[in-house]
Amino acid sequence: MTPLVTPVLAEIDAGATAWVLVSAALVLFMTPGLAFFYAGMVRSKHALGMLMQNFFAIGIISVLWALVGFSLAFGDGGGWIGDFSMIGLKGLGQASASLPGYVGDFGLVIPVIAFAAYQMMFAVITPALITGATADRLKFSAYVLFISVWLILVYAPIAHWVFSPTGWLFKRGALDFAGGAVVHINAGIAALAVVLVIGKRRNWRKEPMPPHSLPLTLLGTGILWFGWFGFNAGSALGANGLAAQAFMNTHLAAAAAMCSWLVAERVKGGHATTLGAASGAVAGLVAITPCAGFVGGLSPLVIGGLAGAICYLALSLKTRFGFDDALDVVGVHLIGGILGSLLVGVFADTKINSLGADGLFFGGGFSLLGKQLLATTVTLVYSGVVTFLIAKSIDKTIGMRISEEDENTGLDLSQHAETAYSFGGRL
Amino acid sequence: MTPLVTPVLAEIDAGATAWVLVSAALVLFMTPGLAFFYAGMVRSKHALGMLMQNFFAIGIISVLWALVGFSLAFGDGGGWIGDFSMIGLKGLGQASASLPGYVGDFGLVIPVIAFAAYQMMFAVITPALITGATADRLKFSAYVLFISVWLILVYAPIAHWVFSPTGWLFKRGALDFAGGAVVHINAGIAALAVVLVIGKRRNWRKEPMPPHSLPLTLLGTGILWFGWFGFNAGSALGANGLAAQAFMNTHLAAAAAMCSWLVAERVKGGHATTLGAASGAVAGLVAITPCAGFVGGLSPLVIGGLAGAICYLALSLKTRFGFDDALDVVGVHLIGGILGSLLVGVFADTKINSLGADGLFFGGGFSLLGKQLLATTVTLVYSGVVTFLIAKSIDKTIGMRISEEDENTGLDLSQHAETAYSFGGRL
Amino acid sequence: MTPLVTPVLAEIDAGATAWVLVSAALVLFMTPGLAFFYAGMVRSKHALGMLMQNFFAIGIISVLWALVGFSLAFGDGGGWIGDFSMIGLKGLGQASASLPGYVGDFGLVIPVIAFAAYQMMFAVITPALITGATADRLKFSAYVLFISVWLILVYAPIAHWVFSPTGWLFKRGALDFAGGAVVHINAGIAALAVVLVIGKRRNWRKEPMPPHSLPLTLLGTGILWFGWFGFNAGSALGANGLAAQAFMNTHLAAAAAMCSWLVAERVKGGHATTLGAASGAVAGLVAITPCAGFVGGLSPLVIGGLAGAICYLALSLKTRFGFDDALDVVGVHLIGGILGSLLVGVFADTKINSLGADGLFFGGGFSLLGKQLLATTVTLVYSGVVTFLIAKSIDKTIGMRISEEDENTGLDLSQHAETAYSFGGRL
Amino acid sequence: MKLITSIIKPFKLDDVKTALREAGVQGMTISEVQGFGRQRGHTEVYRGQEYTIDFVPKTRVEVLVDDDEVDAVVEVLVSSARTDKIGDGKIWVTDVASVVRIRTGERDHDAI
Amino acid sequence: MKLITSIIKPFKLDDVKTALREAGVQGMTISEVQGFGRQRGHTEVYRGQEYTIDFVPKTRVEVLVDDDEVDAVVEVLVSSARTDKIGDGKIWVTDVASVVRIRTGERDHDAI
Amino acid sequence: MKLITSIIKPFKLDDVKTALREAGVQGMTISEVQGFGRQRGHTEVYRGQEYTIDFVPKTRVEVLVDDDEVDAVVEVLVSSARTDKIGDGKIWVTDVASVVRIRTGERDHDAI
Ligand SMILES: Nc1ncnc2c1ncn2[C@@H]1O[C@H](COP(=O)(O)OP(=O)(O)O)[C@@H](O)[C@H]1O
Ligand SMILES: Nc1ncnc2c1ncn2[C@@H]1O[C@H](COP(=O)(O)OP(=O)(O)O)[C@@H](O)[C@H]1O
Ligand SMILES: Nc1ncnc2c1ncn2[C@@H]1O[C@H](COP(=O)(O)OP(=O)(O)O)[C@@H](O)[C@H]1O
Repeated sequence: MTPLVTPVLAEIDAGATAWVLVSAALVLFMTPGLAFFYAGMVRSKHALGMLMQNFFAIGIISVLWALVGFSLAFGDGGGWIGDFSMIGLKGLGQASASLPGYVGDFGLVIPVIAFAAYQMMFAVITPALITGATADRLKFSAYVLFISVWLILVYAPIAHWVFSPTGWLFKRGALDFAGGAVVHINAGIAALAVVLVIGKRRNWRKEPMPPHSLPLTLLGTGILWFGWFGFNAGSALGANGLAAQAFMNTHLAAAAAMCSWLVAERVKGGHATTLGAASGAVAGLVAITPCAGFVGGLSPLVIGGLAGAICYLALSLKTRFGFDDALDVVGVHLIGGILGSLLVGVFADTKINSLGADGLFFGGGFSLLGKQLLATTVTLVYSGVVTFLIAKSIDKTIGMRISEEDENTGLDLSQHAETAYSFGGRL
Repeated sequence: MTPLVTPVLAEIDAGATAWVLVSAALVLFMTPGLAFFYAGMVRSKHALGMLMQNFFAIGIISVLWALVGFSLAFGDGGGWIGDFSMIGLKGLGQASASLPGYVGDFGLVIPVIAFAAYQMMFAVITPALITGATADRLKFSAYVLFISVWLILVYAPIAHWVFSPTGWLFKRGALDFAGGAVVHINAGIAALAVVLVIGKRRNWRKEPMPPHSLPLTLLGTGILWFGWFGFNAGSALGANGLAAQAFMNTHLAAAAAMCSWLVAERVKGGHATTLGAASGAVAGLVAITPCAGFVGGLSPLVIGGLAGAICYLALSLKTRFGFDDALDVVGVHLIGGILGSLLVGVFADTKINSLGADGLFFGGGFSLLGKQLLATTVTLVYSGVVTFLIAKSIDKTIGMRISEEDENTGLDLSQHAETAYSFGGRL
Repeated sequence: MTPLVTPVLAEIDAGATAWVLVSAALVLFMTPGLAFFYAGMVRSKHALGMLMQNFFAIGIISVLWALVGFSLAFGDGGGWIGDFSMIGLKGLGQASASLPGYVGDFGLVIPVIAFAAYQMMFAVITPALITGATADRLKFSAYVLFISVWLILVYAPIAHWVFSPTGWLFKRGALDFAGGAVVHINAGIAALAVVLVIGKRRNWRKEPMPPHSLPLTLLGTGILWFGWFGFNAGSALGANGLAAQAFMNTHLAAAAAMCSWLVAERVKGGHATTLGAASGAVAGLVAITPCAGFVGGLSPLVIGGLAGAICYLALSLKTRFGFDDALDVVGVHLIGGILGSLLVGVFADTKINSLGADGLFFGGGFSLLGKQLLATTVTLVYSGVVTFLIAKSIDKTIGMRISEEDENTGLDLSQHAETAYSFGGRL
Repeated sequence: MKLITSIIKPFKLDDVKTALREAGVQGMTISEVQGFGRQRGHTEVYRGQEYTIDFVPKTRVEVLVDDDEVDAVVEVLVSSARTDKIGDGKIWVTDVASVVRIRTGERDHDAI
Repeated sequence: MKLITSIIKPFKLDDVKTALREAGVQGMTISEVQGFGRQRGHTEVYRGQEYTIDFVPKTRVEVLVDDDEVDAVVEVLVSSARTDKIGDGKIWVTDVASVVRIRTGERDHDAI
Repeated sequence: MKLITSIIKPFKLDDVKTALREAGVQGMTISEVQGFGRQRGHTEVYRGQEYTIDFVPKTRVEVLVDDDEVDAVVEVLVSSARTDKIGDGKIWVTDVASVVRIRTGERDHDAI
């Protein structure tokens, strides 16, 4: 066993630290959850490929985050990008460590290293979200190269602008509690950009591509929902009333979105499906993410209710415009993220969070809505363009996509020389 | 990122808040866990139907809880039922929020909104428990209607009586630490009532109905066990010695019950089965639920040991009396819940919890046992009768049950137009 | 509901208590995680047998731990073994409870009962680790007897020596933050000893024995990673900077090991496999376990990077020396554990943990390395020899192994009269 | 000898098995197949996209019999597998040149 | 009547089904099989250990036809299942003594 | 040509495959089946309820051969699949009218 007390800054709050550490663990757990959520939806010959893309994001992104990502996102290099002052997590272990911009109202009551670990988990899951759109056709080596570059060129800057108090969008007063813009809009538009580069799956809309294991998808849903409490309520960075409010909002939005998605399905499709329940819940979780710590009362029910129905309708975009967003990252994360980011401007309430602002329905007029619109647009344009360029250049050089024969064989055998299941009574 | 401190009442304890928020997340996670625990035991053609019933309980019950359930359960409308003072969670977001009856010894050291979220998860899983008994034959629409009405007419009142300090059974001194009566006896007798209304599965006891995936059931068991720490130890509503004691009791009872169930199996059936290990653990967790914060020492081993063996023997009730309780909700939750509620009256010890009482073996005589018997009987009668009436009226109107042909096809295709698995090398 | 405050010692820290209770729950969750990790790798006819061995370890070990194990490990009977002062957890429920040796710098700020519960989870998972090596051929009854005896004769003493401040290795200054020696070296060498007793699986290296479900193995990996934060960061026994540092170290080592394992695979085998990603992560988690609270900066990346590559190379040991360590407990836990324990002597840094020591690279010279080498050797010899004797005597009496016919049939049917899956559209 | 192959509805398997047993059939081999025919398949919906599944799960039952038992066994199969709904399936009979029991090497009649 | 059995590559099933349908075939029965032949299998690697899997996933398609349709149907099968790569599979035709439709008891030609 | 169908114990598949290969057989098709016969099934217990499973997992091995090779191949099958325990399985031989190799359109002897 071990010593239990190390010199920590006086104002470190043990309860807050416990909560943020738990939250970091919960957010880490979300990436395997996402892996199962996605993998269940692909055909079994591609299941391991999907699982691997998500699991390996934990590996490579975490290493790059510690080496340089965190410093670029949360260092103070002016509003546009961080700096190299904390590369290799330099100095964060010290009890005396502090973080640029996190002073006064924003002062941290947890160890900086805990904050860095917590943020690391966000950096991991964001590129992983993209894999849903590109399912069944990415070359593994190209994927690894892509997310590595993307972390540095796309994620880190946007995280700096929006999350860091020294970032220009943060300074402008754009509100993003837990990553509506940084995580969901960002990953959603990036997914669309990559899909435009790599094109459709072989036989898309010609042959059926049913989910190979919905129980696996529901397992992912359960883990994602569970982990999302860390994602949203953990973003309060304290164990207090705000965290509790964000927790409640997160849950209610997911529940309401599940209901509205199923109603929409029932009205349009005739059946309420389990995949619909899962998708609706995730849509609600996405939409509430930017709002979680700024809204209260029944607002989460409205936000979730809108998200479920609107994201369901957004599914048809891909068929209308003919891009093969395999597992609907655009329909759920992009649309849901935009919706949530804008609704902050409508439902934000300073009675819930004095450091936030009042939205349209809470006497704040259009000012906040404008800022949200700005943050949304900036994220869409920057992430969309830069991601497209990254994907295009990788495609032109080593190629982003596997051969048609490998696509027939499946990612599992062609990329990883493995088979997901062998149930056979054979042996 | 975001502001971290909101004005909170002075006496809010960050450690307690962190623990209760984590516990709420853990209890939420139990419902997917229950879904897998049950779904693994049904045939694959019914697996999604089972998963859906459990997942959708999270959706619909959470919404209803926020709208009216919480207020009915924890408002102060006198001993019999709460009131409408907190519908739509009115005012709970305020730092100044307080809850009727939670004063003095029972004063909350966590934000009221955290308490409301925590209790919401109990309201979600309780009706979900019923789905084990009614497996493979419920019409989805009827199910949704049923649990919605049931939450209001059955769960909310009983939660008020037993959990709320203003409830009449609470005032009488009946002890239920985390829901032996409110959750397990309640759901167990309700399950029996519904089964009596809807009748047996087609070919019950004629054709074999083996579990389609025991690994899925064991996954559910693992999640349930993990989440149950939030369920029981979280009910201490603080991060203190009582929470730690409840944590230890919960684990030891589950472990002891697993052992005694397997011994009973070995003696009677010849084999110690994995499903038996899972079932025994759950039986122990059920039985310790009402006792968790009132007993200590080796009492949990005795309570768990009894629960494992007795619940195993109780399995034969359904064949003896010929009701098709498909996944043994009666044998495990009803019998286990009754056992635990009564054993509080035997093993409760004020040295463990000064606000509890002393049981038969700890110098308290029969007085507490009498109160426990009262709470048990009241719950059995009220829930049994009202649930039967609800189920009967739904059955008479829209019908609770699917057609025989749909039963042959399975819930998955007939209710949700989906198939759980498609492993085929086909594509 | 329930009283929330019980009389607790003044210095109990609610944040620390919350964190340790969560950590205990996380470590409990690791054993099901391990069950899935292993079960996915065996053929489906042996899957339940593997799951059962792991789940039942929770049952039997927890009971024995409460009855006598904890007292033997953490009582004060001199440096060699604890005593019987706390059998049946005697007196631990009292707020006044204290633990021998946990004073001054090592004073507990959490309830002793919480510490006992937390340690219980370590005692559970350690023998469970062995089941990976002995897969597909252990008789269930013999297994139960084996781990029961092993807990008392092997685990309890070693835990006392290394973890308890009154233990002789602890007093000598050997450092083991979360169980490199007590858990991983111990289980790893024990696994080898048992394998030498029971021999190879029928047709080992003659017929293919591919994993039956890698998604199940990846589920286990995700749960293990998630739970390991409780395992390592929880060992700080407080919610403070040290816990945060241990958390960060744990994650980075796992990530780095995943990367280096895959690179090694790619170089040697040509393919980066999902099983490799999972195995690499676990190897890194194993290696960082003893170091987690003593190292900082980029050390975890180096430790993890070494672990991934070295453990991958160590896989070939079993073929070289011809012992059938079915799921590579030796390659991953024994080698990874030794590596980590020795690297404490290289990377430990008193700037990270003032109560630790400085390693070779941090100005401490060879002194700490020597102590680590001692603890490693002692664990190898004691556990190896005693485990061999236990296994041998059980084998000579009731027999450790199932018949060849049962091996053909599989553990599931022969030991537990169950089948893991029945997907058939049959019914 | 003859091989009688029949394609039946999966949930009728237990009835068929029992009937064959009572009719004195000593053994049979079954396997899972999927059928396409007059009986239409079903529609599945995933995220609003409809898939028509043409193939219906069926069970194949194969029975080796002596020539003189063919008609009797076919009769049993028809009556026990019948539900009078579309998709009840087919039975076909093919000639078998020889049969061997692996365990004993017995041939033809003795091997059945 | 004849039974035409063919072993094809799984991903060609949809093409084959469509082609047979257009050729007026009313029904068929398919099942999953594994094939061994000139087309080599593949290698899988688990923890550095290589397994050579000799068997390749294939789909069996069985069609009962009247004698006069045999050549036409075989033609359709060949053209629709063909990829000109090793492993395209085999077709074999066996004689069928009689066919019965379970639902109606109809026999032979009418039963197909 | 002839089609030799055999039902064997799953764990003997590797031996059978190797033996056939050595005997010069170029290809085969296998599938999972369940058998009912003299070899009794087993009992499973779930929550104290016993289920008797009559069907035993088996593997079907199908080999197309020229007429003159039939006896040799049957011999190989018998010897390699045999364990002398009940349930070793059956082998039956049926006549094949014609065989086609999809890839080339080759027929009969050349197609095997
Ligand atoms: N021509 C055929 N060749 C092979 N199998 C057939 C053929 N026609 C039907 N079948 C099999 O018989 C099953 C039932 O046939 P179907 O036409 O659906 O109903 P019915 O048996 O009542 O005519 C099909 O699912 C298929 O498996
Ligand atoms: N002699 C045989 N008996 C039974 N099935 C065979 C035989 N030879 C080949 N097959 C089946 O045909 C499939 C394709 O044969 P293969 O030799 O691989 O390629 P091709 O069809 O191009 O000759 C095999 O996978 C196997 O299922
Ligand atoms: N009459 C039959 N028709 C079709 N398959 C049969 C028949 N009899 C046996 N079989 C198959 O052969 C397998 C072995 O037969 P069984 O009677 O159990 O042992 P043995 O082969 O030693 O006589 C059975 O599991 C079944 O698959």
